[in-house]
Amino acid sequence: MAADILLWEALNKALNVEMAADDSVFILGEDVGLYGGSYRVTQDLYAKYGEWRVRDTPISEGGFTGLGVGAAMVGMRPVVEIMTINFALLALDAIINMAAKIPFMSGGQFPMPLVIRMPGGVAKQLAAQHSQRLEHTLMNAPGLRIAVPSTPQDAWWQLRQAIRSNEPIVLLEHELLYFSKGPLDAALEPIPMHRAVVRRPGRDLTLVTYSRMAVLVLQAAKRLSAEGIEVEVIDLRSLSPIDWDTCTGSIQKTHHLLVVEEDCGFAGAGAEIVATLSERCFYELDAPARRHAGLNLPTPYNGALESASIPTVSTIMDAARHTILSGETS
Amino acid sequence: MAADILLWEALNKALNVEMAADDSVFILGEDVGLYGGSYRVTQDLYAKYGEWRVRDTPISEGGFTGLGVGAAMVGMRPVVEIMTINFALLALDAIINMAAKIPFMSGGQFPMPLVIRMPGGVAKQLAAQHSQRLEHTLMNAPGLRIAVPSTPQDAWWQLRQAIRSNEPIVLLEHELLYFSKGPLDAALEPIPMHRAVVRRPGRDLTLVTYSRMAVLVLQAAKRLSAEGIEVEVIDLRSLSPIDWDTCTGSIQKTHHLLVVEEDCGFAGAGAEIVATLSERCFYELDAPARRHAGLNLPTPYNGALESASIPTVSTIMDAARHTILSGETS
Amino acid sequence: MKRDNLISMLHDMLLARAFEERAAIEYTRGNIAGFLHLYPGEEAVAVGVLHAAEPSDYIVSTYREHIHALVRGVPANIVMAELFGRRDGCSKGMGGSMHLFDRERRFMGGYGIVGETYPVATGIAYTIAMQELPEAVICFFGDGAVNQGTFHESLNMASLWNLPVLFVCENNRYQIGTEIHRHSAVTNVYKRACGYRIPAEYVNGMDVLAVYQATQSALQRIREGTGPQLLEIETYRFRGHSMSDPGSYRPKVEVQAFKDEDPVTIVLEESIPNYPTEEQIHAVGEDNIAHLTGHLHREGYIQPEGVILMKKEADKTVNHAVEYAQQSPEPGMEDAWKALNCNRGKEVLI
Amino acid sequence: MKRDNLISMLHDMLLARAFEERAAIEYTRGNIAGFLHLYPGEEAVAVGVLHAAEPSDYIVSTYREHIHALVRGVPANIVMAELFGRRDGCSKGMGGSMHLFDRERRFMGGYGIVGETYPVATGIAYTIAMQELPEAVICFFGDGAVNQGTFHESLNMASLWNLPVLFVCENNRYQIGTEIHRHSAVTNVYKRACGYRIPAEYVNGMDVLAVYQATQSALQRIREGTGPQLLEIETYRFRGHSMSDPGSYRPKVEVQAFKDEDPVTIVLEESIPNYPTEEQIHAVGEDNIAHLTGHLHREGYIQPEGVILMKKEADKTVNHAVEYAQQSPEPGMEDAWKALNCNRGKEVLI
Ligand SMILES: Cc1ncc(C[n+]2csc(CCOP(=O)(O)OP(=O)(O)O)c2C)c(N)n1
Ligand SMILES: Cc1ncc(C[n+]2csc(CCOP(=O)(O)OP(=O)(O)O)c2C)c(N)n1
Ligand SMILES: [Mg+2]
Ligand SMILES: [Mg+2]
Repeated sequence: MAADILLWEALNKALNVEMAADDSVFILGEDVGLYGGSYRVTQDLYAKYGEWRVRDTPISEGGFTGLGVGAAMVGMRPVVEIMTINFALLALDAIINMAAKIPFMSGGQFPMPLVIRMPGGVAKQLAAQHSQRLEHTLMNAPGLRIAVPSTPQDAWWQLRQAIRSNEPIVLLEHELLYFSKGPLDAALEPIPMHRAVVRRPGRDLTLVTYSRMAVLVLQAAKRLSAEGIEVEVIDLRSLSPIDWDTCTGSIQKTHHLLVVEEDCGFAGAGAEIVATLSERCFYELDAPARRHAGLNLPTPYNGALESASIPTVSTIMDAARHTILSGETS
Repeated sequence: MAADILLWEALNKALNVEMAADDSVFILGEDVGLYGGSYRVTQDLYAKYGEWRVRDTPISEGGFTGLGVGAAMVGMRPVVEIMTINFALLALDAIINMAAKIPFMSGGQFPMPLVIRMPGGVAKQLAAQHSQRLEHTLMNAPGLRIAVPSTPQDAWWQLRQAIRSNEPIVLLEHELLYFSKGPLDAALEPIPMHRAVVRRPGRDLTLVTYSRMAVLVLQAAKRLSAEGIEVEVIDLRSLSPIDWDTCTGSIQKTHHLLVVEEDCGFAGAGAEIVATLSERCFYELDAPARRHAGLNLPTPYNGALESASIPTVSTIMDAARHTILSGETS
Repeated sequence: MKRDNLISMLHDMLLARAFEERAAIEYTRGNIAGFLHLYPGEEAVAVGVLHAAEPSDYIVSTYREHIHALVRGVPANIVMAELFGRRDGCSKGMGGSMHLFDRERRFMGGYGIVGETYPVATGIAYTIAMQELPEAVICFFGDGAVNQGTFHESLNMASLWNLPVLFVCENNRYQIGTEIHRHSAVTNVYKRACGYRIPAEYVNGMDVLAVYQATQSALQRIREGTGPQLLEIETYRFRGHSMSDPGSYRPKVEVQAFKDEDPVTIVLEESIPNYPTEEQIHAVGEDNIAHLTGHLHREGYIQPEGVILMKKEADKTVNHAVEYAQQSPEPGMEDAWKALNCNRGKEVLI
Repeated sequence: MKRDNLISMLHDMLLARAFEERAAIEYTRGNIAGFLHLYPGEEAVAVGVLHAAEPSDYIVSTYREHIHALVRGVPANIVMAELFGRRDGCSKGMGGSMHLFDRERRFMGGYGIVGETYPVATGIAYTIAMQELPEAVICFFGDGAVNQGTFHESLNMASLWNLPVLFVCENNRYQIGTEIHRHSAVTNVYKRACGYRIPAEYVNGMDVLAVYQATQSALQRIREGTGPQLLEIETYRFRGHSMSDPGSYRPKVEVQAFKDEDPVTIVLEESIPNYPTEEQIHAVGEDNIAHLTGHLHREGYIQPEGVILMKKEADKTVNHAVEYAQQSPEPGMEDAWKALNCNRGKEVLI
């Protein structure tokens, strides 16, 4: 039975359920406890589970993320909240050189049931330092998993799956999605953590995307449909691993590929998606696989410029038309 | 007049010349001074220029890289040595959130004449934590430049150009290239900092690569030539920006593209190269553009496994044959 | 201290308060967006410290830096225009509230990532030391920022190389919602300098004179070659700093902001669009402006009407600033590319 | 202290010395590669500290950790096999010299990035505290590692939450080639704990008894609930720690290694394939093994022949270890993937 719920509430619920089920789950991060969490995700958990299981930390991202690594090595299931991904640059040694590598370099002795949650993306005029996206950096770290939920249902599923998994997993949560509403059926059997989902079927163009862009892309697809262009929208849900089969299956039908991402285009997540799919679907593609991505520019504070620096519904529509046309006119 | 010289000597010479020419150039890093540098690159400079211009630092990568940023803001030209790129994960906030963004977010008031040198790559059984590659991470930071010299001549040119530039520039130096020999003509007019170079002309396959892989690729190309396969070898020399025109020009001739990189394949530098060139050369390519890259695995300590985790001359030859064949058999 | 100095400090404090009050209003009107960190209650720190500095000294600040910029001499118009994201802003609309820069006034930026000010300041100080200049760098940071690794790394280097940095902790006893005894094992910030052989002192941040004097002597020691110094200046934000139970430790305005569910305005709680009334501020504790005007009254330097007049002038200045900001053009995309490419000369890249 | 304890310590110290001597030889033979950080001269630290620990305590170590692993009880065979990169190594050949792990013995790894040991140890201690167990964590690090930001961040958290960690600084006065007064503003490492309200003590690392006793009392305080403790144990590497002029501060072997131009063997200078002779070691300063045997002789606990016998046994153990390592199979690529996928259960990923 699905009731409508905000995305942050779905995450909050997921944390609550898992903490109740397993004593080894604990949360740590800045202002996650007494204060209730910057985006409310950890609300009420401090009162319920106490300070040891919902730990407010000093501003020491490298230190407390590494603390999570140590705790995971002795069987705990820490859920580290990095207040926003912008501060994760200070914790990358703990994430990449420790969490991702210890299981391997110990010869397989130490699984790493660590979850790292990070709000991120371009929000609303937070300027260059607070609009960081690190998809590509995390993707290139073998041993790490990355989930990018775009709906409350996925947030609920994927956070719970991440907590139960023994792999180190980063949950990239988009700051502008926390207050988006969607149905949550808590009883529904989850689909596999890293499987992509076709959010809308279509025959003309495969549009691969993730996180907040999935929401915009669906709006664009609806409008394009009015023009007679039927876009198949794939929400990846995971950036490591990527569910290639769902993508190639779609391209075999549409023969056109567009990747939409908020990240800077140059060496962003879309580069990997286009590179792999161009190779795998070389003989299927009727037009160049394209990326529609954020500009290669630090994010400006000015609101109009900020909006112009990332895809919008209307630029997505343009890019979709262009992708289809560039095949026809050749 | 070109004399043969080791790559580290070329870098040492470049530092010496620039320090002599400009008082605002200074070096800082761990053991760069009294000790002479881990890879000898700063040898003799401490005695010549004194401790203020060749500064030995504590093990504080985040701190001293940020110190370089501050000094660059008041007109100095710091050359920060991060002993190896593996420790750069601790300095990424200084590099990405500060050096790359300050010029932009100050509205253009503060140029950033900062050079950051980092030895890196897979060397010889240094294991997972000391075999880090961060190409993709640095590429995705707009405002940052990346040079990847593979010859003493380029090392000499590019380090000097980097020091004279007002852009923040990372020099990725491969640990196994320091003791490779090549001609250095100190009087030769440098080519532009970020221009790619065709190291060997060929008609059958465009092979794009950089850094140490350029050396292996040239060896592979020579052997393939004996088989009648003529590979055009492009050494990118720079990863940001990338000289696309040299690449597309070559593909128009060969109609085949292979990218060889040491970095993990998934979301590595090669992803951007293949994605862009697949799009730009869609109608020129007779076969899928392919990547031959490092495995998506933390680097194993064991020597045989380590070798098996990155491209070698013989696997490069296989990949080249495969790229050409996969077009023919279709 | 001379009357003129004191009056000038009061002027800056009143302007600071008026500026921030108005910024809060403009935020609710949608003219300012993003994170907006306000300074009321802490005015004596910026004013005391910066009045003691020379124009040749450098300032490195945090995301809570409007008033540092103002007191440093960046015109209110220019600061407000930046908050509005306009082309005449001191960062041309690219930086916004958290990233004010003014090269000419040696205002070396507001930094948004906690802990970045230390290495930047240390790098500028390294340059000064190398060139043997009589200048110093003033490095601001909060009590929460003390636990960032760069604090440790930078203070060690600054001391090791005897660099001319004045580290100024604005201790308002809070790291967002976490009180100091819950984020620091040692709650006297000045004591944390002991691990680096850096002289450090506690200063009452309610008293602008104390702040001024402590800064002046610290800067003098720095210019004499004593190396880095640290001041812990205890201050407060209007939100207050006394609490015990989880329910009541947050004043009303804070709770209000927190309850707002609009995804666009809520973002991080640290943005507080609602501004407390004068009564609410008074309820929180002693006001540093009241402290200074009290002193001025007692010394007979100013009459109550004088203060009212000054307040009015401050309001006028701020009104003008808002008008200026409103009339300033929006930057275009070409301005953004120009800012990014400020590094470029005529060199050919490829 | 009981004779048996002392003899057992001597045994471990002799084994340690023999093991490292042999490792150096095997390095020159090409059986070991990568960075090899040796421990001679510092044996009293590992032996004194680890003999005072309980088997239920956890150990977190650096890249210079062979002896920590050995003394903890990881068999010499298994450690040597790891240095050889073989399947029977304690990290299955995936980790090598810098990354020894042994889950069963609570040997939580050797870490190659300076400063990583602090947060790992703090995280384990957090778990212990949460579960109210009588266990402790021993966290090793060097004098150079003290200046890494994670030191600051972790010690603050450990103290704030009263976590059971014993921070053990192996102060050999050098960070590769940089002597302590050139990397730290405060050269008494124990004093740097003052910023975190952590009790700290200086210990003479030449004297294994002193190390043992200091560790024992520190661990006792931890188990009583006093929270984290720090020991600065001054020790030396064979390379010595006295110098003044740039030319002569590096002993011969070091200079030799540095002159080697082979790109494959040179890599970072920290790999020292050449091992000093016994005379060279004696020339550098007092040897901690000599210190302990002297004590044993004076107490009449052992005769010189006894020591010779023990040395021979140590050599035999090490010989066996090398044979074992040589015969251990190389891991295959499937082993590498298995190690990477140790995290995986039966869950379907896609
Ligand atoms: C590295 C980093 N972590 C977290 C944040 C989010 N954040 C912004 S302000 C703040 C609190 C800082 O407290 P303090 O240093 O005391 O300064 P104050 O805001 O009280 O002036 C936090 C946690 C950040 N900006 N940077
Ligand atoms: C973050 C980081 N920076 C630099 C290095 C290179 N490095 C390896 S050992 C070492 C010196 C460490 O000195 P210390 O902590 O005193 O330990 P010691 O080697 O003397 O035992 C350095 C700089 C590293 N491994 N990690
Ligand atoms: Mg504060
Ligand atoms: Mg040392």
